[in-house]
Amino acid sequence: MTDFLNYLVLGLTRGSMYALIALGYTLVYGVLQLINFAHSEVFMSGAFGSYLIVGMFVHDGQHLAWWQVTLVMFLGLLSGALVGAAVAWGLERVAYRPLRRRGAPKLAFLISAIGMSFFLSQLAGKLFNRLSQNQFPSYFDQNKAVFTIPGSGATVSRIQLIVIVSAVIMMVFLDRLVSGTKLGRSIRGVAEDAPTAALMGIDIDKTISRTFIIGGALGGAAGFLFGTTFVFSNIMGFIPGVKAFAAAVLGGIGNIRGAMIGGLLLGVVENLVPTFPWNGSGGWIGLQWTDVVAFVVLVLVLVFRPTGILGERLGRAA
Amino acid sequence: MRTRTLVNVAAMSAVGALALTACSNSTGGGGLSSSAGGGGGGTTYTVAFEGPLSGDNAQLGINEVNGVQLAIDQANAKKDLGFTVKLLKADDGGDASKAPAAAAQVLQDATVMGVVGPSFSGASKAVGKIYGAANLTIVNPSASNGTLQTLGFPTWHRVVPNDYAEGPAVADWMAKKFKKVFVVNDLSDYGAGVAGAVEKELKAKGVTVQTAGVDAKTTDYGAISQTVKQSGAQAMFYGGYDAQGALFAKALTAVGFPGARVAGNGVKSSVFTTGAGAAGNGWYFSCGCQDATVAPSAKDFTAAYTAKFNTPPSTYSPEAFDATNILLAAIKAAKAAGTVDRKSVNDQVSKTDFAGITGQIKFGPDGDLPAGTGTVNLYTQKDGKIISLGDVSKAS
Amino acid sequence: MSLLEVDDIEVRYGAIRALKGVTFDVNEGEVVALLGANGAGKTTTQKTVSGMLRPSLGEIRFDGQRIDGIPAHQLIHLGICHVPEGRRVFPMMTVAENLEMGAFRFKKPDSTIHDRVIELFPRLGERYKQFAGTLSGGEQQMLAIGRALMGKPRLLLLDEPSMGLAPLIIKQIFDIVKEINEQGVTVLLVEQNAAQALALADRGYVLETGEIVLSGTGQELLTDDRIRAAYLGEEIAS
Amino acid sequence: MSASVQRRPGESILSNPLVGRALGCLALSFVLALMIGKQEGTQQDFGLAFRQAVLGPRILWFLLIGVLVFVLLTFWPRVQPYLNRPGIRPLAVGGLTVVVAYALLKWTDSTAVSDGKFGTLSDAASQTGTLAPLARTFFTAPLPWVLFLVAFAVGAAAVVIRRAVLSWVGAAIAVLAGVWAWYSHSLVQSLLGSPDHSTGALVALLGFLTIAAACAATALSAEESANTRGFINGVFAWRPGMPLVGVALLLGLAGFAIATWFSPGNRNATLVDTASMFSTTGLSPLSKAYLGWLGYVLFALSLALAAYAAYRRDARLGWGAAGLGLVSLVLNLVALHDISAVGASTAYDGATGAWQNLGTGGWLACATFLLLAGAGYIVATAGSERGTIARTKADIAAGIGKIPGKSKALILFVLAGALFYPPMATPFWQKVLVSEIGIYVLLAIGLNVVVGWAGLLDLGFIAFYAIGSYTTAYFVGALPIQPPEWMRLSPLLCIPIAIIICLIAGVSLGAPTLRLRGDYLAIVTLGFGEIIRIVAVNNPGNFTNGPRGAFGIPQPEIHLGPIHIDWGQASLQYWYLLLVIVGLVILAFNRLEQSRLGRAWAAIREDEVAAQATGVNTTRVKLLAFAIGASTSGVAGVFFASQIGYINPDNFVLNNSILVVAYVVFGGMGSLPGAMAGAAVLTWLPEFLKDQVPAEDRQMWIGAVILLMMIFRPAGLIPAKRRAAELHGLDEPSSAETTAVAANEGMGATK
Repeated sequence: MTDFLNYLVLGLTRGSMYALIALGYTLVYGVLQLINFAHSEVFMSGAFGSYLIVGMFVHDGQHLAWWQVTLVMFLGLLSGALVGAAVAWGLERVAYRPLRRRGAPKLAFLISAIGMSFFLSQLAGKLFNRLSQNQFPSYFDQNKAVFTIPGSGATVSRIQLIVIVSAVIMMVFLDRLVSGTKLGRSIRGVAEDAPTAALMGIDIDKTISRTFIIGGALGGAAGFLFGTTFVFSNIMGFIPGVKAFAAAVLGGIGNIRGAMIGGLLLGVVENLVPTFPWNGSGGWIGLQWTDVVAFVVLVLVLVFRPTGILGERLGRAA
Repeated sequence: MRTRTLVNVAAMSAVGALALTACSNSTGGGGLSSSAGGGGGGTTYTVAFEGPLSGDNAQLGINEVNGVQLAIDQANAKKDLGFTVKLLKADDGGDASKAPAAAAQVLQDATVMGVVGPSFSGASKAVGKIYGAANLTIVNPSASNGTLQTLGFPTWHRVVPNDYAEGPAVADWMAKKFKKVFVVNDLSDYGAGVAGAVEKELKAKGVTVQTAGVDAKTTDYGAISQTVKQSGAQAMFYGGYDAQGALFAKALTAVGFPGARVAGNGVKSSVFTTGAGAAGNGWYFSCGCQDATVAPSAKDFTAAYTAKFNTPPSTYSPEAFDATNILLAAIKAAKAAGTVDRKSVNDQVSKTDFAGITGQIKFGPDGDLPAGTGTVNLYTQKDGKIISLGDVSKAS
Repeated sequence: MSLLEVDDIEVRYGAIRALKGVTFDVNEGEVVALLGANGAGKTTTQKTVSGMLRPSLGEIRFDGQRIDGIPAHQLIHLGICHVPEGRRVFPMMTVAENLEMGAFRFKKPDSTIHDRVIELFPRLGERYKQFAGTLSGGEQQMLAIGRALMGKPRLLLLDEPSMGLAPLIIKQIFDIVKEINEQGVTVLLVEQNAAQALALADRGYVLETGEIVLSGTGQELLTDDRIRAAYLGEEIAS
Repeated sequence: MSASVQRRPGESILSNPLVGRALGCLALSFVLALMIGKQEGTQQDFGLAFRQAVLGPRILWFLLIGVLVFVLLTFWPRVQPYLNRPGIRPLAVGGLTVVVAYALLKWTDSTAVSDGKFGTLSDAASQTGTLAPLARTFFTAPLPWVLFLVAFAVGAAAVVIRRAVLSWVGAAIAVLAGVWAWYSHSLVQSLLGSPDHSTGALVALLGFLTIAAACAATALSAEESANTRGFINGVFAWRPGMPLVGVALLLGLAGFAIATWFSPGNRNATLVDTASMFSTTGLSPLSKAYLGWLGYVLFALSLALAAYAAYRRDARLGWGAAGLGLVSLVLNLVALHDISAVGASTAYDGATGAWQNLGTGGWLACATFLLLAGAGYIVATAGSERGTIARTKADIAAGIGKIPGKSKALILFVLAGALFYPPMATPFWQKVLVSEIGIYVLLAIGLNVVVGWAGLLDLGFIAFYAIGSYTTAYFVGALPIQPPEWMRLSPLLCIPIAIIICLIAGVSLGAPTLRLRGDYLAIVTLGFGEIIRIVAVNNPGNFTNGPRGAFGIPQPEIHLGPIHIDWGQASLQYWYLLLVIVGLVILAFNRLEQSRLGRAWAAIREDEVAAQATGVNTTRVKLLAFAIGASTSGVAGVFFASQIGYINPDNFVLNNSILVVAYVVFGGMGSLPGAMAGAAVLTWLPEFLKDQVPAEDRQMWIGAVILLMMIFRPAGLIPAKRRAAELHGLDEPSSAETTAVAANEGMGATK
């Protein structure tokens, strides 16, 4: 039980990062019906951007008080979100809007996004470095257990708590934003029927830009969380990007709550692989099959629910 | 509008096509007689480097090519070779399928007298024959897969110890101390090789072994660390590289794994010690090498490298530096003996007995470091520094 | 000066000229009908007026101000509200949200207009919390019109409000359009259902392959032989 | 109701289009500053590279570029009418070519004097006392650039002002500059004593000649605006086959008069030299005659015959020309074989067999004869056009109607290139052709069926490539698990088996998933691709040998009665094998596209529901697309495995799947030539960039190229006709006057 809960916490930590990134895919899919392949680089730039800012205030081996840590965390999330939003905005301007103007076929967007993705990740590598293990300074003991889950020995560490809590806060914030504000309504309007939304006085271009900005901010913040928890590099985006894309589809692409659920579910499934009963010494489904398990779950869900767990909501069900 | 774009495309492709033919050439040897007029003074030979200079593994290639560049620049600056040396960089992206083209690029330059590389075992397997057929000598700084020496590549040499040499030695040591071991590998050619060798030897000694593989591209080692801890193993062996090892070390500490941590030489580097920090303290490393951070020549190397490239030497930079110096010495020896061609250089390389910064280097008949000469040493990280514990077979 | 003046506009889709110099005007307080067969350019005309399409030649003036080339989302601030062909309600939003979308141009929806819309269409009040996608065709049409009214139109563009609806519902809808017009909203109506449209309209224009071929008051057109033959399906003895 | 709110565009400063454009230009120049240069971050100082890039004075240059672009864009509408004038486009192309030749291309590959760039050669050359003064002057730093700028400026002025005097002056300067460059370069080469492996000087000469031609066109043209397409059509329509004859004339002159035929010890042996070199050897009399006089005669004869046939539009003469061309081609090949075999028998330059140490000359001659034979064939099949079509100049200019022989001529050009370019290329390019370009072209052809024709986004295509490769590895016995002895096959025999296995794999992946639409299918196929790779890595049942891969896959060989062909390490043999495979696949797929199945694919791509309604069994048709694409990929896998001889799971990563999709879309979805061109260009580009930008930055530049390409040409390099129609409506492509742009441009790409 203890072990199971430990894995569950690990899964939730990873899953909340997936969910934050998946939201970026899903939001853009909602308004454009396109997979934004370059979103993984938005995530990556969030990590680099927040490092540049955070690195100015703290350095390795510092031990800060809890309120200082909170402050730095907030600063990191904010700077990650800002950089992510800026990159996502630029991305839309350069790789999407001109193609929209020209009425390009759907796959052309995919390819321009792939081009952008190559470009951004390699530019980051050129500007900063191509090392695969850049680390944020360690200014507090990340692994200190904050509390023990009652009834078992499973613990939640500081960093896990920070990741899960900040992800949840951002997701709740986004959910409110989309369902309750005028901006949210314009996004939903464009997602459901863009020409008609324009007739209501919604500026489609602006709305799309803002959608990218919101998704980029979440992705950038996730980049900071990811970098703080693990490491960051110019090619860090690819794998989490693919996973988050899968998570978005799993939940029902275009569906915001679906992306959250899909992300958490995928993270948990991946981390629960070691607890499978047939996993053991010489067992068949060892850790090296994690990705296979994740994709099989995805395929099974899609075979039985062809539009994902929650179905499409934000985008129109064409 | 349309015609204009058509013309533009046509123009672009015309320029492209011209660029393609820009290298059109009669097949065959290529190149010019060694005493060319024009500008350059004296004879020029070329040392080629083949490895990943772009793509996801570019960092490794950059580490190595910097080492090669440094060796060449130092040799040219000293002016005691009697010839000038140039560097040809052939980028294979670390990809076995792109390696043959990179090899062709190396081979078509007749002044190339030797290759440092390819960085990866996969690429080495793809081009070993091609270089061999052209008599071009290979001095490999980093492809440590334990089967390479058995594949019959005629001109192949390697300055790093092979995985299989150190695997059994460290497994013997572990079998003396632990009864239950968890072996983790990174699913790479190298990692799977060394982990497999360790696993085999441990099992032969009657140790309970559990295994798992974690893709080298993973950054999250939470689940595997939890699994290792849960298994109740007394020790963990990691077959993989330093950057991932550092992440793994942190994650193991985070879950509080109580057992010993052991790793192969792929992990033993400054990347690991800086990356893992305190979590790396207490790790053991096996390595068929001398301690590169102690030897005085290595200190000079580190200083020169840092001054030139603005960053300290990293994984396999010293090995590439040594490999290049071996090549340069061989070309010099071939020149002294009369003829400098690919075959004579290869013969000289095979006869190498070279004191490099990574140790004394001599090649066996299969091109590998002979099994007996390199004693496998045990190292451990203490207070953020790697210190030697001496011969692993004698270590307690 | 008319409220809307369309002056010799030409609209192209690629190489195809969909409108070849269309001129007409709509006076304040009128109902004007645009008639014509499928593909004659009615919807294109309306889309051009509402800013969804940009004319390649010609001018459109609203209240004396040039509006051609201004995108749709800005035009609505002048009070031009368009009920597009096929209703196009937001299916995954509730009726209430759809109505709110109609008032998007205001910081806050005007509650008096909201109440008036519910008064006009009591059915919308009944279905208030339901997803618009689950409404029947007639209800969706009502919602679309109600939604447009939320934007306080001076000029209401109605595109085929009768399409695919039962005759009884059509009559209901035309009655409501009349009521709206009587409350002071100018209406530009596109219809294939010529008889009903002309009964309602003050004036009408007939489009054929992108050109206006006929115009007149509703009554004149209703009695015109050509109209009767082409759109009312009556045999004309000649 | 209430009064209107007045809001017009351009209210805030930022929404002013001019300000926006200025900011955009500056931002782009800023990004350019980040992209160009040597800066590279370090672990110690993370922000170092960024500061180097943007805080030094160099940033000013880039910002200046930004300002220039802004000015250009702002005044573009005023400039544009001038751009339609005759001469302006060739002027631009010529200028660009010269810049490329000066700045990028290698002027010498002599490693003794340069690292391959123009600047270094010029340093060495300008200090070499033994070089003729004129040539030395040429290599003195800014002079060639100054002359180029003068020629370009005079040409530009001529185009704008349209004064004949200026035009002729410009043309004269350009010709002079070109000849000077050529002369200086060849002097340096002869001084170096090695043959010229580079064509940088040739490119420069061509560029200058283009500029000269532009000037001449300006002087001669009576019309105010140029019509390039009309001109090209006019050329092709004048006499079918004549353009081929013209190109053949140029190639033949180069081949017979200038180029190296045989180069032992890297000699520059033209045909004359070669003939005298072999006068005393045991060359067969036929080959001796060919080198001595027969070659020239055949060239002259077939050229004259083809030209006359084309001029007279005489079918019988056309057949004659075709026959003569083919006979000459065969004789030429015989002669080439003979001289290389004789050369090899004396072990010149380490040659071990026939076809070694050949220069470019013989191959150019081969291409010449092929083109002449093709010209004859076109004349023969085009028939007498004079009576049948009364064609006006205007019709031709507008491209109305089919231009006879145009597509055949293009195919022949491509064929001549495919057959006779590779032997002239360096070993490096030969290897790239077979191990990268060729394989990916094959993969792109396969994926084009799935993505382009059936409209299914497949992000796991490389899985079938992997299956094909591992199938080969198994059946040749290179895997830990060995097949029974009787099942061991030679690699070529694995092709049918790989096709069958990939068909099965395609169907079994497709069957459960094909009812998913678009993006869901994409992620499922992506997952499938990853699963296959992970299985290969994890090595269940010790089948795949895990990350160590399969080593020792034998080279293909054919032993059929008296025929023994053994593919060794030589790239060229693989190239011709690949040509045969690709050719067969193209033929088959061409039929397929026109077939009922092809129409069914088009139908489901455009509207699946409607397709179903008309009786198309959509699931079956989609499955077929999947399976056919998969089997093509399997063939590529077999070829790859046996050519490299070693495979490991790293060859089959997700990135490669994504790249193949990018190739297909980049080239033009649904267009067979497009998909091939896309794959060829994008696999060629990284290898080309190798020498032009730092290796580490290659992918960044590739990303930028892909991005720009998609922005400016979203339908791809060579868009499919059917696809173009889907995009633009069924009529003519949208013209400049099109202004009816929906305010919701491109919204909801789903229709």
